[in-house]
Amino acid sequence: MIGYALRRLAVTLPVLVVISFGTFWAAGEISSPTAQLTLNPRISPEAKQDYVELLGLDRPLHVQYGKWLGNFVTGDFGTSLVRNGQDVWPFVERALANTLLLVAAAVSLSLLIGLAVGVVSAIRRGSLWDYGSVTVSFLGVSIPVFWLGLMLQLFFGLYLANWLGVGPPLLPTAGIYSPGQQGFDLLDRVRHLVLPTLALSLQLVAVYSRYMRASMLEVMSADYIRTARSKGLRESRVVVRHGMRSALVPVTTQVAIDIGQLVGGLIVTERVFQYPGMGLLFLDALEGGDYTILLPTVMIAAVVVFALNLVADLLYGVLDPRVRLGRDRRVARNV
Amino acid sequence: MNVPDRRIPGAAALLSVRGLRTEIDTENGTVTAADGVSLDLHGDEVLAVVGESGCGKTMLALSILGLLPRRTGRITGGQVLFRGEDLTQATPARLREIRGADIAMIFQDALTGLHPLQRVGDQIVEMIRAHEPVRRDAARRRAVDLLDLVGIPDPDRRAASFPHELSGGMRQRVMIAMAVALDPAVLIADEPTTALDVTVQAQVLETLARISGDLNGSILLITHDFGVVAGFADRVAVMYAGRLVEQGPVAEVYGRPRHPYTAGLLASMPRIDDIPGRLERIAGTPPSLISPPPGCRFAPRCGFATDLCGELTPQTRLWPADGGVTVACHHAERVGAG
Amino acid sequence: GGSDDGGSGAREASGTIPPAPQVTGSETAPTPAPPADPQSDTGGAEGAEGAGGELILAVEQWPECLNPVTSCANASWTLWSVTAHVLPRLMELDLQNNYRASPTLLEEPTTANGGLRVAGDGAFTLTYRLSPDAVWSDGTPMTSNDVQFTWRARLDTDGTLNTTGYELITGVDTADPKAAIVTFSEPYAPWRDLFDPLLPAHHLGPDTNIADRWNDAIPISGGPWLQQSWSQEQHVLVPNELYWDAERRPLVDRVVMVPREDTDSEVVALQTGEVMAASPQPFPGAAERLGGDLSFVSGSGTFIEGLWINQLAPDRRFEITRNVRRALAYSLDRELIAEVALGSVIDDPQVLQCAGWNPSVGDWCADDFARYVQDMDKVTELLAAEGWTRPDPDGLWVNADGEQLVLQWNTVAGNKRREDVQALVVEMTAPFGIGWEIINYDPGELFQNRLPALNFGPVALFANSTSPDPTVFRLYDIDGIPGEANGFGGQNFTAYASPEASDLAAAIDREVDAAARLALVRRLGEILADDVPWIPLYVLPKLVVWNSTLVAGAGNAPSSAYGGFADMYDWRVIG
Amino acid sequence: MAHSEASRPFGPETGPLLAVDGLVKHFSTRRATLKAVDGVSFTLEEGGTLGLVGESGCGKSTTARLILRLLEPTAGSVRFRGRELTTLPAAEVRLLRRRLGIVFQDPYASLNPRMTLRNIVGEGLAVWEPRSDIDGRVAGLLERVGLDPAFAGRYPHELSGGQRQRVAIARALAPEPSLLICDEPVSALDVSVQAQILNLLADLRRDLGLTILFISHDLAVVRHVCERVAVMHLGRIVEIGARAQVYDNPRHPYTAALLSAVPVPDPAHRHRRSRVQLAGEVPSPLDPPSGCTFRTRCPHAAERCATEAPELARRGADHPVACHFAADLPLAAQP
Amino acid sequence: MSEQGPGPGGGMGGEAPVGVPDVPMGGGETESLATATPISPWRLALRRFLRRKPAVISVAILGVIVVGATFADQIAPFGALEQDLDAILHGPDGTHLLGTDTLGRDNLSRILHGGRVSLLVGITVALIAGGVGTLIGILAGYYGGLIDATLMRLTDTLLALPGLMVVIIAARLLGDGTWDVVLVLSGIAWMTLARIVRGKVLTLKEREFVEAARALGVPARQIMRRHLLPNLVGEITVTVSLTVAAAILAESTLSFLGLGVSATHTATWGNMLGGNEGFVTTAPWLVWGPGLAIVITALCVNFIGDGLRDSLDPTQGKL
Ligand SMILES: Nc1ncnc2c1ncn2[C@@H]1O[C@H](COP(=O)(O)OP(=O)(O)OP(=O)(O)O)[C@@H](O)[C@H]1O
Ligand SMILES: Nc1ncnc2c1ncn2[C@@H]1O[C@H](COP(=O)(O)OP(=O)(O)OP(=O)(O)O)[C@@H](O)[C@H]1O
Ligand SMILES: [Mg+2]
Ligand SMILES: [Mg+2]
Repeated sequence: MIGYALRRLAVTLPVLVVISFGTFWAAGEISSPTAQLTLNPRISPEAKQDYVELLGLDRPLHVQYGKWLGNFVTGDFGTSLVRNGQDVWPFVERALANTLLLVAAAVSLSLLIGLAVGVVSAIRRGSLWDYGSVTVSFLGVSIPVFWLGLMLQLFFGLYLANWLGVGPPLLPTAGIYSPGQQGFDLLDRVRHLVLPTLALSLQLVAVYSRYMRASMLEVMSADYIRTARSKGLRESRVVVRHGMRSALVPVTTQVAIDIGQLVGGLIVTERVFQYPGMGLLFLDALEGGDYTILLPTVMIAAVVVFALNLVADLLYGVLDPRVRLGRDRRVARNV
Repeated sequence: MNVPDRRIPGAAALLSVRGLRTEIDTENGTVTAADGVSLDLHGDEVLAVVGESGCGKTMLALSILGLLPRRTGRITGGQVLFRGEDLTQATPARLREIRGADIAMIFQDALTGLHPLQRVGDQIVEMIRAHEPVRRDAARRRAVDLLDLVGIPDPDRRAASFPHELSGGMRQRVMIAMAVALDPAVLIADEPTTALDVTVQAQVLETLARISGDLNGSILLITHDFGVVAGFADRVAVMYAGRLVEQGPVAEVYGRPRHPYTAGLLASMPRIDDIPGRLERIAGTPPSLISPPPGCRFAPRCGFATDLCGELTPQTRLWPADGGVTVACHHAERVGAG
Repeated sequence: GGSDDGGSGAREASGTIPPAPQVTGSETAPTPAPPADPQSDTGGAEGAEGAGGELILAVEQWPECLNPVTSCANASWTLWSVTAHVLPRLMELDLQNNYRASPTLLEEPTTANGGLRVAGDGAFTLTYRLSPDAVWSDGTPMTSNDVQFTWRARLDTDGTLNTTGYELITGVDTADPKAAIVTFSEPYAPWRDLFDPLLPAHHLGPDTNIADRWNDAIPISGGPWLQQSWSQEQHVLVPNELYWDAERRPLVDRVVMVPREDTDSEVVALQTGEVMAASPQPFPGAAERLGGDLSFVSGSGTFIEGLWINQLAPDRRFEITRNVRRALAYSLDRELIAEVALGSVIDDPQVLQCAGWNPSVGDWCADDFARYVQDMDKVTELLAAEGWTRPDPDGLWVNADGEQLVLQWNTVAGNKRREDVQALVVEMTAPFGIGWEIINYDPGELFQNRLPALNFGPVALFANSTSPDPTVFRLYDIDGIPGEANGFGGQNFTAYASPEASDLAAAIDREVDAAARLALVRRLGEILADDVPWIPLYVLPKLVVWNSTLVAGAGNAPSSAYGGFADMYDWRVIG
Repeated sequence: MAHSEASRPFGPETGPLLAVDGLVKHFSTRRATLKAVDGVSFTLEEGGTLGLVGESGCGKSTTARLILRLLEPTAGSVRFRGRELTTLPAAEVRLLRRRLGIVFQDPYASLNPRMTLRNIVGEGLAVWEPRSDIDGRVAGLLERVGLDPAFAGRYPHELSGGQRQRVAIARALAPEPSLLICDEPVSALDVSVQAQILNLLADLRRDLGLTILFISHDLAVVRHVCERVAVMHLGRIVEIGARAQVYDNPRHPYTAALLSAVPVPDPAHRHRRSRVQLAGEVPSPLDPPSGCTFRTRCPHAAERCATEAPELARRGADHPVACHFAADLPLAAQP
Repeated sequence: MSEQGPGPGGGMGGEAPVGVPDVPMGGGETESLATATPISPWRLALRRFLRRKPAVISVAILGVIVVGATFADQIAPFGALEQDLDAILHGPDGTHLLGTDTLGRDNLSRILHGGRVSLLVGITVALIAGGVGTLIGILAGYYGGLIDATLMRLTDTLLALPGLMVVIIAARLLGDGTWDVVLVLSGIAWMTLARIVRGKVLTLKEREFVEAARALGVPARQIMRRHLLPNLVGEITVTVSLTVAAAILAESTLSFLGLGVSATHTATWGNMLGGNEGFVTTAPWLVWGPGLAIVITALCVNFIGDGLRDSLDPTQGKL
């Protein structure tokens, strides 16, 4: 298993290098830390030139990249171009922590709801509940996340408070803790997580419940379920121990694989809710032309996605003893 | 053959299916998988149900245990009497009690029939503990004993295997072990050896025969292999397109088939012990169970068919004279004479 | 998203460094509430020490870093949310953006009081007399050492952004701690912009390279507020107990600023009361969206927006002659453009009629461009004179080479206001036979790659920052036309090559006499209006929005170069 | 349906039609090498029928695929009309296939569900004779295999298993092959239909003079169809001979066991037949026993069997057996 | 075929002990066919599809939307760019059924015209992605080996990239034209299909009918075209249809981030919603109009995709 993981890693590393170079190049193409100096008539071209030299932006692309890469592989995330030479890592670290928290909250909530909804839909296939959940889940994947986010902000921030009589908004609509908050306050932090989590979750619930429903339907029509029933087992045991257990295997790995898709919703959600995570940092860095921040955000996202794909692969082998590693898991599942 | 009176239809039987009608909804319409099927399984006998693929054998077995596909399958008529109790009317809880403990089932394909993610020992343990309040380790010891009983070498270690780690024959033995774990009165074996190679099939059948002898249960053996029937069953029921066409002691039926279908089948089989020559054949293919032909369902393929066959469904009737053969054919006398 | 209005606008040309822009709000702001007088207010029973409470403000663009000398200082919001409140300056702009001495100075250096002298050899000397009360928040008095240190820090710091003016300084005499005598090698007219902010030599020194200082905290204050904490999530200011100017003693106990970099989130936060006030860039539908408890005033901002015409555009299919530029100007209804762009923010949006000066500051701006109103005859006359014809009376102009009068037009992609203006202009100029090819770029591409290489347009719509001082030299400097010669380093993005304008613009910066300077500026204005290197449209307003159930005393500084929160010390929290 | 002799590109017509010699196919997986076919040799005379019997996984289908070059052999030679096929260049492989027809086991998987019978049967014609009267010839072929030519416009899903298998046969016959390989053509069919197909094959052979390589695991069927029979076990042929020799006088213990295991549909046999009950499990092809691969289940195994793999030795004129003790074993003629 | 009369199965009358009459086989078996006319798999699929109410209703609704968008020029009361500066941000009334926007443009007309672009973007992206994905999937699956390894490595890599990040960066690199957006979105949309197709091809090529075709000497290209492709239609159609919805949503997200199609010349649902989402309280028609258009379209497409999945490929239970 470790050998397999290492092999995968060996293939992945060059890919990461390519990605990082691509991003590096793109960052330079897209915008530059000096972009905002250009239009200011008070800033002389010479000052700008000095600044460019200071940042090393005048050197050939591969030299700049080499320098960055050298630092990066030694674990040194370097210093920020735009943030006046401050260390990059603290920014990334904080954003990453925030994002992981949000993702964890959203994914676990969505799994909880999504799997339950999926199971019930599957065993009551064709019922009103099933149709309802199908419709809601399609709705979930049909609403643009940013619009949903805005609606949530207005509903929980404004309308609900208005209907319930004037008062403080029911839930904070942005940020990660209340202005002026000093130190750590769990409740406050949680309250700030609610809306972004909801915005992110609707889609995930929809997707997960569909996965689970499909997987469960497939499993529940399997012969071994009939065997379980023929053993005189209670239906709940048949559904949970025999049905869900198997149905979870492909779902689990699919969830891990899907994390890459989550990034999209994450960027938008963080933007809407001003949630200081990797998505917001990414957008900021992109606008500021700060590749020193942009690169770690993209790289970490890529690494996380790669890692989760690997985990999904390994997990599949662990969860399903039939699968031998080295065989193409996804193909196996598509069969 | 040693208890002739009990073979008479209507005599008190261990398991008695009366006029069973089973329907399954499919994409293309409703399949009547069993249409007025009646059969009796007596204590301590092996009754084989034979018939071609799709004629409704499995559905018949599932109907007995109330295991029809949940949304699409249903029993629309008839009774399933187990020790006089109508299982079609039984509560789900009662059915659960009976399943496994009184009537156990072995399925055709042991690879898909066993849970792929559960160790085989645990699957047997689960069976035991679903019906008896025994401790896990006690149940496990029994599971190992059962695996030993069905001839699995090194049962202790094998109990911890996953189904995919076992060969086809071993998997089917595990199925058997699981089915006989609680010493059921009736064992329904749905084509237990079809997926196996001949040599393995012989081994598994051997095991099944040995165990059924040990356990004093009755076996309802479902198969499409006349050879297996001949070697294993006491009585045989021949099914065609959802109906029983002929039923009786194996020797009687094989020796003098009264239904043209039975006769045709027997004649069309290449035999290992026969001189090769031209095979007899039954023309055409079995009818669709969604819209079966009126009257006798075999009529369109039948050489004896008359206009009557296409109009009137033949009643199942007791063959006069001989012991316990019933047949559903307007022209049974002609066939039987031929 | 709506935030792009704020985002890209601010990104593309953030406020000038210390001596920022200038505009007076009086023209555009709906009569501001009278300056809050703590004494006369019910909540102000305890006088200047304030009614207490906590102000929560939204900041539209969170500063990347705080260093007041390096590029960090280039971002408007660094000034508006941090440095303007915590650091002292010598000269300053009042809320209407007129220069005056700050509380740090006893008086403005003038010729009359001997503070401003031009010697016969051209040397120029300023004597700043510091207030004896002026003191840093650690108790250290402000001295001429601080002035000298600030000068050196400006020049010596790695990555220093704006050395303009400081380069001309030959020395600072610190013999008298309370009088800093600054000597320039030549007259420097925009001297009032200098020494804003003033840096604490005792705190930062002796190393005058302060590149890696104060990036994420300014632990000392010389202004009304002291920074308690600053992070990526929030910024907390508390009153500076040692601030000596009683007028500017804060009334509240604390100010918390939080980032709301998305306009929609900002508006929602205002509506829900999560933040009490904000100073957003104008956004579409602002008036409609800021109803209810939200009050707002608008004032002239520091950005002037217009159509910049690149005479050397690589994609041009014909010469962008003066006639073409004028014809274009005559085809536009700039009143309507201003109305569409800003109508939802300002009651009566004013068209900008001069090229480069903010009409609300001083007398620099004359109505030179007022002549450009929609006029079909003029368009016809100008174009016909250069051989353009209009074969189809409803169609486009065509020149002798058969080229149609279609202009490529770039602006910042995704900016709704500008895209609205484009859509409007496309319809507006159609009857005049002028067509457009619209290609929009994201800010980085447009401002970093295309503008400096003159690889845009011929027409581009964007905003340029102005300063209260009429310095426009770089925009019209002939040698500043980006090209091989200067390594594409100039800022004359319109490639406007008028020696006369170029010389005039340079002379303006050297003329310290106000009247003489005004004459030069007016002359330059006329020339620019004749040549139309760009077509000014309007001054981008700035808003101050506050929740009137939560905050009182706000809204008096919508135009301030120090941001809408400049007068925060006068704000009170209700309830 | 006369064969057009002129279009035969393959060699002189001396010797056997098909001669397979030392054919080997190894499948390499990550963990082990699977010797699917391990030295198979046999010859097939023009017009003859050879049955290849053996249990599942013993390499029957692989052998068939190797002959057709659907798989590349690891070693060995296949001669068709004296012409070596294993070294044939890729372009000529297609030409070869015209001479060899194949019918597969699963009539449900072997017909493209999206094609009409006309296209399925006509494809082989269209490839080789694009300008011929395809519709007419398809009709003829359908009739030949006992289907109403009106079926030509139909799709496979409208046919029963037996009818599909007829279509598969028609398709194989379309390019007028001289050798027809039938890979378990009736194992998926019901008894009543199976007879139809077997009779059809017999007719075709008689009428067209086809040579047939008939693969099956059903000894009864093979006995019915084939004049010569080869018994395979784990990639090797263990016994080969004329029908009567193999069935009535099996010399290999495995053949004997196979024969005795076949159930006979005659209750009278029940107590008459003596069964050679095999002990133990079928060995894994991934890890076959040393020496004689059958020894682990063989009632007659001796020490020698573990060390020495028996060669397929000629015993008598035409009945080679791969067993050390073939001459000595007291194998009862079955049944 | 020289033989006449009863088929090859004939000539056995005398041998039949049970008196099976010598029915010519073809004739005898024709009876067992349920219908007189052949039913193609497509017809079957259509029949199954028509039984799925939500999908059929969705087709009807989508049909209306597509017709509305296609004939926007004829149907819409105003042009998409036609401004009425006296009616800026007017609510719905008799002239402007769905109100007007910040330039006094008729919201309804813009929704109709915008639908054309949005649907075009959605469909084009889906088609491009479908084409590329199918091609790569088939090649990789059919040829296997090095081709497979290379193509799938590429696919995996792109699939493992954080999607929207790449889209944002790419959108920044390219312009803001409709085709730029199409290009950007197509670039990341094809991998899922490629994987699905490859997976299916791997199983298909083991299916005996493919092997049979090879055994007949059918060239590889023809095998891919005639044997593989038709059997992939189910997966392709479903995935492609879902991609339409995803692309329309992605287009709106890009607009929200200021990276979508330029709103100056071209109205799309995305830039109508993405540029106006702030008006939700003050000019709700500007938000709900395009918003609902997006949601309803995506919803319909999803339902249709679901229906297609069930009807084209009843065995494929996966999402
Ligand atoms: N789950 C199901 N849903 C719908 N129809 C079914 C289902 N299972 C079986 N059928 C149909 O019911 C009929 C009887 O099927 P059944 O499985 O009982 O046949 P069988 O005799 O057991 O055949 P086999 O020998 O192939 O196992 C067939 O026509 C079949 O098509
Ligand atoms: N493409 C392949 N890759 C790896 N192993 C294979 C491949 N094809 C066949 N095998 C293995 O080779 C062995 C022989 O397979 P083959 O299909 O020839 O057996 P068979 O005798 O035809 O069996 P059956 O009766 O089940 O059809 C089996 O163990 C099989 O798993
Ligand atoms: Mg069955
Ligand atoms: Mg095979």
